[in-house]
Amino acid sequence: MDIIWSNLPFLLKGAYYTLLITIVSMFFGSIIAVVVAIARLKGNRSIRWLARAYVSIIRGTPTLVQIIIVYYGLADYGLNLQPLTAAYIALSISIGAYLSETLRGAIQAIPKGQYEAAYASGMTPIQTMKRIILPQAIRIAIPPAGNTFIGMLKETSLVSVITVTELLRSAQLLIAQYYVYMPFYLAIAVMYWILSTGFSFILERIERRLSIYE
Amino acid sequence: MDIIWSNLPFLLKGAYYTLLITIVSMFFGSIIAVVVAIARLKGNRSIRWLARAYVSIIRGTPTLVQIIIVYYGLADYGLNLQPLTAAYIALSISIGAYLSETLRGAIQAIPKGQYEAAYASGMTPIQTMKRIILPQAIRIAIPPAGNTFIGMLKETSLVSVITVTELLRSAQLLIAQYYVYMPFYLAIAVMYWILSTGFSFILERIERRLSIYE
Amino acid sequence: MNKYGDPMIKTENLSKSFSGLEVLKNINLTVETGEVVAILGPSGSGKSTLLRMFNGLEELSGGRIQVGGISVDANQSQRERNKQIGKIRLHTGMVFQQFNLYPHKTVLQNVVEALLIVKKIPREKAITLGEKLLKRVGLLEKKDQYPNRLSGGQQQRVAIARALAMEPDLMLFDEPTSALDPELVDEVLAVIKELAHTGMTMVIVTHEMEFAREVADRIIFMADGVVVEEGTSEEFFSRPKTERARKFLKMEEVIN
Amino acid sequence: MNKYGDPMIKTENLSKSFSGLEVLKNINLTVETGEVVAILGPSGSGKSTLLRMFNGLEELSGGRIQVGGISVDANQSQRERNKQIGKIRLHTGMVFQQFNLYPHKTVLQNVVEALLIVKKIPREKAITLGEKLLKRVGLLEKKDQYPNRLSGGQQQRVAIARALAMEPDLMLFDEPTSALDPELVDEVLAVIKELAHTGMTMVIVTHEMEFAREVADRIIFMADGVVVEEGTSEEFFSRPKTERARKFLKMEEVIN
Amino acid sequence: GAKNNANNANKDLLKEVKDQGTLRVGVMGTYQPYNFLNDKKEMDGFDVDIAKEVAKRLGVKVEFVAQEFSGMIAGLQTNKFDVVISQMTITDERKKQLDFTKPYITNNVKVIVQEGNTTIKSVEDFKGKNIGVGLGTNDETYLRTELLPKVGDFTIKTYDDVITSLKDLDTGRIDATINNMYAIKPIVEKNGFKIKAVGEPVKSDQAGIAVRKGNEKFLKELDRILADMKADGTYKKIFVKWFNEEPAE
Ligand SMILES: Nc1ncnc2c1ncn2[C@@H]1O[C@H](COP(=O)(O)OP(=O)(O)OP(=O)(O)O)[C@@H](O)[C@H]1O
Ligand SMILES: Nc1ncnc2c1ncn2[C@@H]1O[C@H](COP(=O)(O)OP(=O)(O)OP(=O)(O)O)[C@@H](O)[C@H]1O
Ligand SMILES: [Mg+2]
Ligand SMILES: [Mg+2]
Repeated sequence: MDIIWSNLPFLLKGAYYTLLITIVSMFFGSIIAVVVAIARLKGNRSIRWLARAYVSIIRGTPTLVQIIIVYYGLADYGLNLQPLTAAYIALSISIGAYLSETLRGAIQAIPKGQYEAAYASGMTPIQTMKRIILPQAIRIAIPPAGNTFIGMLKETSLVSVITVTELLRSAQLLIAQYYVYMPFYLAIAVMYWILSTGFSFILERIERRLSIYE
Repeated sequence: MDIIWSNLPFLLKGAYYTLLITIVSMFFGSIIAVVVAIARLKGNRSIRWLARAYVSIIRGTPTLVQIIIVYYGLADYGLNLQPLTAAYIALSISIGAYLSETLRGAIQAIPKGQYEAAYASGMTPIQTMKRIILPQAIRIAIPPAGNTFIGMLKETSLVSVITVTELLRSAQLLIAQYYVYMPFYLAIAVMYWILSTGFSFILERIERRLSIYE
Repeated sequence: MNKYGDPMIKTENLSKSFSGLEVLKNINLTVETGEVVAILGPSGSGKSTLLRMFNGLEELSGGRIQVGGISVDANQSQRERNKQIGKIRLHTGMVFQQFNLYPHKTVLQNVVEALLIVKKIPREKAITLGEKLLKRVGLLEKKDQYPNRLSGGQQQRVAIARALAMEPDLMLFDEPTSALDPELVDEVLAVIKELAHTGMTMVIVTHEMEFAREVADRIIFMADGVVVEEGTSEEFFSRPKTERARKFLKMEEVIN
Repeated sequence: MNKYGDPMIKTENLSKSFSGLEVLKNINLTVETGEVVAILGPSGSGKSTLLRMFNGLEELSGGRIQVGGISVDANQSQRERNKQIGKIRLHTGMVFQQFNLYPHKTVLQNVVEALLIVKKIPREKAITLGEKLLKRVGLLEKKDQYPNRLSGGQQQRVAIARALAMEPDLMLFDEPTSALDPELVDEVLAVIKELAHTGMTMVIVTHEMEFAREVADRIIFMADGVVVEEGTSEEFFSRPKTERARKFLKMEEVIN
Repeated sequence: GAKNNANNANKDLLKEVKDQGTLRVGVMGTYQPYNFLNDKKEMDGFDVDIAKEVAKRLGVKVEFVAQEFSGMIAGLQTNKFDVVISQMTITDERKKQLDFTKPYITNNVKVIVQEGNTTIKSVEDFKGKNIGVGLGTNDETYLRTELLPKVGDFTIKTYDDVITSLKDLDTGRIDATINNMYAIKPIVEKNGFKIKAVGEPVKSDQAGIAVRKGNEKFLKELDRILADMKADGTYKKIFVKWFNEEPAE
């Protein structure tokens, strides 16, 4: 236990990066998801195809490889991103693909009558989407999105490959130094669990808030 | 390109392990998911609590740590598992937690009237669950489960930490040999993508098959 | 004793509350074997709740109920009650307002499912019986369809066949036609009328006054969780005894 | 020219197919300004489809339609048609069988939504108007409730208030009462009758014969995608001209 | 960890290995020229040749377990393999958990910078810079626990492999790295990185064969074998084969 306490600040710094990266990528990923989900459902043929390809490629390839391509691959073309920036970009793109599928399902679950009522009252397709469909779809999408967000929390550990010392990497560094692994792995397991539980809790609050009309 | 072709058999062997581990864990994970989902919905208070704790802990902590605990941690108690066995166990437990949530949502989506019709005809709760509710719930759960399965395909890469040379690890070994990384990372990205697309395709077929009644 | 033999249903001080709200208050009634009873009353009066208590789909909060000689009361242990309810369900069939067909099974599978797994009848025998029943409700040619391909009236007739398959002594109907388009209603009413002629005991919750008048031997009129008035169909419709029933009948007239 | 001024709706050889199936065939009809028209006919005859074409919820397959002087025809480009339909919708209100209220908005928000974002009326003015309309349909005290807390009849009245909020010249109703329990029906019918007295042009698809007879100036009777008979309400119900209409009226009688 | 060591104390690992007839060796497999997969997809390299020779002299076969460095200690302690021969540097901290043989190689660690860099000449110039280092290596521990307090704040970036750290140095995302000269030579040649080593060695790391604690007899036997190899010239042959130079005395 002692080595955990004495190294706690080091681990907490790792946890800080884990949280920071998760939140930033969640934010941008959600924006991407809305755009892509609508593109897939309402776009013209080539836009739909593009959105499909994006989802298929991103979901189909490991996030680790995506991170490496953004960080090292783009460097070959002169785009020298900072590690954190590269992490935000790669993970936003990744989360965007997963969330867009969730959101697409939710949008499709909204009855046709909702569109018809809005159109009949003179709203344009864009107004209808923004004011009537999306608010209801987001409500439906929250529980499955929770799975995605919590998964993302742990996928951030992949960014250690581009030198970001997040929570898992901090543990690995300490293990290499002290040559004992269980206490450190258990310690970060607890920290991840606290973060996940915190996330779930917040998501449930939001869900309940958005459910007042049910 | 040449170094990819000449090393293809090696990469394919890695892909074989990736696929093997994914399929085995999917299988056992699905069984766990059914049991846990029903336990959470229909169990008595302490069973429900247990199922909740399982889901919360497994979803809340990194799969990597779970793998390490199964492989190294259990060894401390004299249970010396083979790497593949440990991989199957750890990943089945992990996938079981995620899938059980998906399935729970699906079971809750089945209208109360389906239970009532079955009970009214004299079926026991177990018969009702098995013959009436689950078949419908599984149909509903397939699209979100697809996300989980495809995610799992890539999470198998974590088992390289316990000496299983799956796809990602094969690439890393080749990178260490040839001192170039991009071609290998791109090659495995393509292979993962083919595997994911294959999975999605099969899942869609199953979904369509189960949807004949709609 | 009466002309029908032992009563099929008998309730004693039956009551039911939903989290504090008392929706059935001291119900005492009897349904004789072979009788066709219609339960009428305004929305929210407790008709569905009462019907659902006859086969244990709602737990009772107080009193006693006896169906086909098997009794359930509020003083039994949960376990004991469940056992009794299980027995009651074996000889009671129910037809729901929303049909509640199993969407993943074909029409024939819907009908034979309980035969196979509750009664454990051999598959072939079950199928023969199932087809006979589908023929009776005029849907034999639809036997391999899935329910969602059928019209509402057809679905409701399948639901009736499904309930009949278990050869129940008692059939319960909860507004069997109110989810139907007007033009599908008479398909279903015709089947129920035919059943009435076979001497089966039936309890029907309905809003179709004409139909109740025609098919029911006796009317039970409920309001606010109590039985306000009971009587033969003839009596009730031509000479309602209570003010409440008169008001109800007048209102219904305006709507139809 | 006629006593009403320019017609509100005029169709010329209007036709509609769903992937090959022709459900409307060469419809030619006129609805005058201020007239109340009921469309009757058996299930599947194309009533809803026709109604939905009046405000562009269904694309036309052939022919021409003119609503309030704005015309849409099959020869226009998609773009041009959409522009015209957009204009038609600005002065047409529709009330759906399934209400289609926005569940995430309160009753008042449902009513004022389109005022705010389509007509871009200032919030305060919109709220004043919305409250006035809710009062008119007797639901002012429910203004801050969410729709799922309301009974079916209440929801339908909110849907009417929502359609009225845009101050339409034409109101379209698709079976406005058939999703309602019998006891909720008259709430809604009362509101529609009141509207009829104000001289608003209305087209109503309905199965309520009594109501159609009472409220409609004229009846359009459809079967199999064509208008079989047209006439004043009085004529149609007492002296139907066609065999088909006589059969239809008789059948309805049996059911009700 | 600790409980496990106690269990093993009363077993004779030497006898166990001989009974099994195989020596199970943990190696990273991603560290050319020390240990890596060759064209035939077999483990190869300096460490691997040493291990093969040790096994031969023990009279047993050799089996290599490719283990990521982050799981190396866990693998050894939980008996997934018998020894680690994978450039594991002997440190006091590690000696608390493991036993090491006498060193079988000494590596010089130097500061490496971009070719045009003139500001960094030694570790003393690291203050305020971004410094790259391999994950799990004791170089990282050295930078963080020894150098950082001495020369003042600099940022440590950890890499999973040597290539990516040199790549980042080449692109300028880090200012310097410290690394084992033997390890980087082939990578620099292959990728054409424009980088150079500067100054005197930062430190000399000695790697030994790592064994679970409590196996004195086994450890002694390994020490004896290593001494024999050095004495009869086998060691020198292996060294020259991989590094093209004679081992320093
Ligand atoms: N599960 C429940 N929880 C709480 N209250 C309930 C529940 N089921 C029914 N109720 C209430 O019990 C009362 C009686 O309901 P019931 O469904 O028996 O009425 P009903 O006579 O069948 O009405 P309707 O003609 O509208 O079907 C109503 O006030 C209803 O709101
Ligand atoms: N979206 C659609 N795709 C294919 N066929 C359709 C579609 N909508 C309606 N139809 C068909 O068009 C015909 C007319 O349908 P419509 O809904 O207009 O009938 P209706 O007269 O309103 O009947 P009801 O009284 O049952 O509402 C029916 O045969 C129906 O199956
Ligand atoms: Mg009811
Ligand atoms: Mg219709």
